Amino acid sequence: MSKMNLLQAINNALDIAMTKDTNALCFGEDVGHFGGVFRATSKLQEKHGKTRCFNTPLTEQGILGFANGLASQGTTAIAEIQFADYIFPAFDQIVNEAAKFRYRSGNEFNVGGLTIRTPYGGGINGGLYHSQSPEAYFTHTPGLKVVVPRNPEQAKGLLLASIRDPNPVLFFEPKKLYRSSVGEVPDEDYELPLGKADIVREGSDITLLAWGAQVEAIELAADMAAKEGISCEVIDLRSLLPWDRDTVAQSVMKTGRLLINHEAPKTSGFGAEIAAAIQETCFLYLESPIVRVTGLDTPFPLVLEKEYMPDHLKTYEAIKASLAF
Amino acid sequence: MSKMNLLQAINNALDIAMTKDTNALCFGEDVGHFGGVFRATSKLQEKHGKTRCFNTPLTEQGILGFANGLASQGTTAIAEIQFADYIFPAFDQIVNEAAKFRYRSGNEFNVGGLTIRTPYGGGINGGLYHSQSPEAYFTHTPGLKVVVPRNPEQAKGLLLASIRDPNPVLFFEPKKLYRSSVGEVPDEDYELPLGKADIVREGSDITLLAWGAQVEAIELAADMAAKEGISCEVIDLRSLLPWDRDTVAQSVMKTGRLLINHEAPKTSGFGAEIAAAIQETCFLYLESPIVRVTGLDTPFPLVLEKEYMPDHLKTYEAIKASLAF
Amino acid sequence: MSDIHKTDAPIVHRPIFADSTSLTLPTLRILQEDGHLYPDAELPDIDQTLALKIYDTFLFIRALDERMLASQRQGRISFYMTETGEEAADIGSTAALKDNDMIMAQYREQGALAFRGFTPDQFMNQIFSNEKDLGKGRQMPIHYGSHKLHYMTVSSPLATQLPQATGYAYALKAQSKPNCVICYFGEGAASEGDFHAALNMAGVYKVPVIFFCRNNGYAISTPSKEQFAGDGIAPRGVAYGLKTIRVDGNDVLAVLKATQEARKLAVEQHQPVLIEAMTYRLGAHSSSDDPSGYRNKEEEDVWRIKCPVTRMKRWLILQGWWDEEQDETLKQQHRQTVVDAMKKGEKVSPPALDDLFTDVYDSLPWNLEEQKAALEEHIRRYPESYKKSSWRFGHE
Amino acid sequence: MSDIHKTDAPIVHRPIFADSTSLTLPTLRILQEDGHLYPDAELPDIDQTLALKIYDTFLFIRALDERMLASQRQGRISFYMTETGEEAADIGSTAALKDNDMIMAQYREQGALAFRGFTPDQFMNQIFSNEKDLGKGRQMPIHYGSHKLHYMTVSSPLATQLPQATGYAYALKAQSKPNCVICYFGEGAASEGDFHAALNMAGVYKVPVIFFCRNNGYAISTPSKEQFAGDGIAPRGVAYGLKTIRVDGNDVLAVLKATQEARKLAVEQHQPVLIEAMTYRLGAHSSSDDPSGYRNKEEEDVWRIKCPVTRMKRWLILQGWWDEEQDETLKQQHRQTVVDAMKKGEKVSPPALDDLFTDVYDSLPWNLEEQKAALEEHIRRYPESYKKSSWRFGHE
Ligand SMILES: Cc1ncc(C[n+]2csc(CCOP(=O)(O)OP(=O)(O)O)c2C)c(N)n1
Ligand SMILES: Cc1ncc(C[n+]2csc(CCOP(=O)(O)OP(=O)(O)O)c2C)c(N)n1
Ligand SMILES: [Mg+2]
Ligand SMILES: [Mg+2]
Repeated sequence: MSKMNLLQAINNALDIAMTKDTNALCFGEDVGHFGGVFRATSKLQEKHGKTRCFNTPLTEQGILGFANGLASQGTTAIAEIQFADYIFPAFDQIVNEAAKFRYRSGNEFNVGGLTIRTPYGGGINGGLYHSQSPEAYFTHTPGLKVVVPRNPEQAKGLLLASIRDPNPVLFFEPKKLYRSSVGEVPDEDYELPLGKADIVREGSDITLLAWGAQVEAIELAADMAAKEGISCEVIDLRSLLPWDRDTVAQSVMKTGRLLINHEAPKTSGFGAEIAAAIQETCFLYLESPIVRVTGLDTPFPLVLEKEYMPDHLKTYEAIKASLAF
Repeated sequence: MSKMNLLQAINNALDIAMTKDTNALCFGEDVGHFGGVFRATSKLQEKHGKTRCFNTPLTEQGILGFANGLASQGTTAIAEIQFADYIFPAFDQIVNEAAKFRYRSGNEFNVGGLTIRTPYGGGINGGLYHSQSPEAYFTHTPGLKVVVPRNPEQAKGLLLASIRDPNPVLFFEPKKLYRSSVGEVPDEDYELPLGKADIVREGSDITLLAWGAQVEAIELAADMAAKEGISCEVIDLRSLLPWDRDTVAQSVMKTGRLLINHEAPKTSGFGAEIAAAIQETCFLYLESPIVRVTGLDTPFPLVLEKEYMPDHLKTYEAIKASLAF
Repeated sequence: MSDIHKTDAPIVHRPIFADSTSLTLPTLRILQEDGHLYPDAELPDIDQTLALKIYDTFLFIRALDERMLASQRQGRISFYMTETGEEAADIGSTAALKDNDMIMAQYREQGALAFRGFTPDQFMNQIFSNEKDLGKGRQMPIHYGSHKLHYMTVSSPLATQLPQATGYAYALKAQSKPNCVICYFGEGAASEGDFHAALNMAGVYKVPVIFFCRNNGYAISTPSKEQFAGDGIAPRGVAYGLKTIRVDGNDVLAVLKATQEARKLAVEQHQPVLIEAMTYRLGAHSSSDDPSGYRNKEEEDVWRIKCPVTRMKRWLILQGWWDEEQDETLKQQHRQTVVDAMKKGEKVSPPALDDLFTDVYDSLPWNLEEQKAALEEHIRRYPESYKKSSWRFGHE
Repeated sequence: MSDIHKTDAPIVHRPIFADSTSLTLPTLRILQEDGHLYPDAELPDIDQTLALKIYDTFLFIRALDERMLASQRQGRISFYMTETGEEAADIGSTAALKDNDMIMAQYREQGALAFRGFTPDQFMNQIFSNEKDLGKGRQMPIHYGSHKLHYMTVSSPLATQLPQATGYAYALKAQSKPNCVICYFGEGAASEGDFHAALNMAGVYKVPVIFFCRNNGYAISTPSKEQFAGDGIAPRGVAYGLKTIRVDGNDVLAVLKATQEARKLAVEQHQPVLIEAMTYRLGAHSSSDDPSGYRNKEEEDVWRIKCPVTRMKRWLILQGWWDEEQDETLKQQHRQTVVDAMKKGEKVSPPALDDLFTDVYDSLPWNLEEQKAALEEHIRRYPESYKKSSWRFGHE
């Protein structure tokens, strides 16, 4: 066990992955010598050589096209997109190519060795283009896996599992937590399962569901609610595609209530899918409408970021409203 | 009134828009002299000149970047993407640029004059890349409007409204209906409202909701159900962003049941947003879970397209299941 | 570290604007229309066996394309694309490669695949989307692929294979494989952003890739002069720091020679190469297209007489390696092969329902398991409405 | 109709591969380091008024950049980017334009905006994201924009403004406006697919646009030799059929001259132009960056002595238009202006809550109306937690 922040845990996972799999490459804008603008790939070039950890030219569509090519050859390709806001030029290579590579070829070829890491979310005064949470776009794309860790220990285990999963995986890193989230992380190589939610706290009155940095917000809200005698079950979804409907449904059958929290805008955010699926699965168990506490249906703002965010206070109020329904 | 197919109605709308607004331009791959691979822009170059209706080089990101530039100058820009499956290279110019242009500039600049037309959906033996229905991706993007017409008369009125709406609009054309959907279309210039659903048929037992080519499927299913004495209210959503929640909610409050049908894969399709919102708005009115009859969570197939599609039979079965709940 | 020398490059004190006339890239041609070599031409490495294999592939592809286009018109298949007029480009270049060099094609390079040994049956299985199709009947006709033959499955979105080729080649170099990638694309596809990323990255990483542009004058209805303003595609290679050559795409010996040299540069020196082959799409863009809407017959006729197949045949005859009689026999033979294979392929069953769900992931997640179960149940209820899949249920 | 002549272009019979050495593009330089003109240099159109306006802008920008970087270190603003070392590039080129020519910038071209007349207060309102910011406090510092000054609001995603510039210029030409667009971008951004689309389309449509590349050696930590392999960005212009020129980006007269000529080509002949200005980013990429992690001081020093501001000052003094005393006074004056404006801007209130919701669309759809109402209610409940917006509710 070592104390690590989220960045160090990610760096450590990458280092382990590259050490054990000499076929693993790590690349993106500024990830080489410099170690990435957030330093997630710090020292990897020094340790594993310039051929295995390197800068790319400034082209996200190129990075993902290149990565697909590498992966189709059998290479373990770990691509970084500097900010999730800049993943859109690569959208075609991700949703039309990576996601459909195996299917369209009848499994003659696949890009299962591909992992895309990218920092997402608010919290750094980033405004429209350094704050977005675009995970929902990818959840509408069969063939992809989507993973979001909430802390260093989770990040290491989930990233190692993502890199080794035989399908293309998008790994969204909550950049707000890069340095602020610190915790004990096992030193050894370990994996946490993809597609499995994590029950962070058990409770009986309402289920609170989030992923990434927002797990903190629902935990805080759960604390506030506890003072009012409300018992919240807190779940970190961890994988968004495929997602762990069973765990969520079981929890909702127990509590009778569900609140989903995400940073992305409300309309067609991933909360919509969860609500749609759970109202179907748990129809007779629901005591109040499934509620979504989310970012606003606006671009991500700068000055009024606090107002935009689905914070613990908004969550707490929504919990009370749900209980009072 | 003239009898027109869907293509003719679109061509007619474009012609009227370009005639009345000499600042309107129409462009895309092969749209010039040739009139587009589906011939939607047939004769427009002849009538309005090469400067106003023209071919672009083969680059969707370029087409949309170029279109954004035109619109930011005040020009009415009508861009065609040859198939909706090929809109993804332009994703960045649409979701990061067009959608955020007005907001990020504090309304110093806007691209409200932009309309993106693109044929979508199955029905032409197109397989993975000539059949997709990517509308849901765009519904997660504040700043855009998303419109889908179901027949020639609707197409003309909605397209004219889209072109003239002071916001960027994505106009998805059900290519399966291009020639097969024929109907009486007013000859004059008229607009149908954006953001308003259309109640195609009134009923009392269940609300069926779809858009574009799938309206046909739910109508057929409603016919089948009628024979069993089930009265279906059929709604064409028409606009997906912003969508007409009130009309849908009012219908569901009346019928107590909702079925949503769309071609796109189920997970995070736009049906999810509707289900999430309606279970919240109509919680106490719902007599059975909101059900989604949709495409499968796979890429769009070729040979087994019929099996993939959310056709009238699957819809009919789902109606019966909902009533029997 | 940085490129700081640039402002110390040649200096001028008056503004001179360069333009497309500032760089002239000649076209390599070895074989004359009449089948004679240019006297001073430098020949590719070719013997009778290779020459006849290439020519055999030419004739097979002509037979295949003609027959399949006719089948499309008869409604037996939904879609087809011919490569008529461009056979020297893809077949001549693939003939310069090792069998385990990777081919990443656009869609009009069935000749390269045939050269590699894809059988007539395999072609038919794909075209008829039957259960023997390597692609499991999921993509439209002509989207071939074969792992065994190192031919990447074709993908409809244009130019996406270009940066993939750079990546694949990077992996070959990283693993010290003595191989390269050849990546085919049209002059239309070269307008996509992926083209730019691919060639630029290949230049930076110095990977063993040959970008092979078939400049056939059209992208569907769009003539190349509405596609770009410069002198074609080749000058871009110079700009990206690639080794670049332009060839007469209808001259199989020029194509072969250029690609043989390119392969050496790519594999031995890790110099990425751009080849621009000047050719012409003699047929329609696809079976859905009608070129009379955008070009005239005279133009087509100019190119029809530049037929690469005839040009090669003349050379073969002059070499004493071939005669008209053999030619007629072989053509007849290929026509028969194609018809036989077609009749066979047409009768093979469509893929099973399972194949609707497999290969989305390496295994089925819960949502696909559920959807599959529900679909099976539904089909059992309405077997008449899903005839492609329901007949199998009876036999279980 | 098609480009059928190509195979009849110069023909060779032996394979010769072209590469980046096949095209040499010299660099235009007019002013020597010591402030003297090259004897045979062709001068731009410049008089004392213009020269002093340019130089004044140089000094203003230096003062602004220095002070704002310091403010960022003091924690008064969250982010800043300087253009130190590159002033001649953007200011010199904008000086060649008409005031109503459109500027589409990347982000390191505040000089162009200052030249156009953006006031110190306007700069501060944007940097401090206050309610007087034309952008309504929505974007990070340095994302300026002004409709009145024909300066398109800066967007963070790189290179997106390039095809937009082509579109904007198309509209100018279609409407017979006697104007052009200048589009600034870095050599890093030139790797994006949008660059390719933009220049290619501009070539095809022959629109009045000047693509102005600031090749400053780095894209954050990535040196240009890891960005591209050819001879910089300029050769690409040749490939796209654009009029192309390379200039010493630290020589304001060369930049001015090249851009004046470019404007003529663009506006009078509808010839799109690419200008590559060779320069160097003397400062960090941004206030979040530390260049010591990827380059050494010696390299920076080489460029520090090539300072474009000093070079111009020497020329001005030799012209008899300027002296050191005036220089000191003006510097002092700009520093004061900046400090005053800063103190003022910093005190202006943040934008009101309404501005969180306006401008997503031309008017608020129901979902935003609902979200706004809910948010207002929530803030009233927790005024202490949303201090930037809640104070206004009390005053209603
Ligand atoms: C991204 C994308 N956009 C558009 C299309 C539709 N399309 C298919 S082929 C084609 C023309 C391609 O022309 P070119 O690259 O010159 O190849 P050629 O057909 O001449 O061999 C177009 C526009 C596509 N397949 N992919
Ligand atoms: C699409 C996109 N990808 C990545 C980034 C992050 N980013 C911001 S500036 C920059 C480097 C740009 O370098 P260059 O174009 O050379 O301009 P310079 O900073 O040197 O002026 C990067 C990678 C971005 N803003 N947009
Ligand atoms: Mg072509
Ligand atoms: Mg730079």
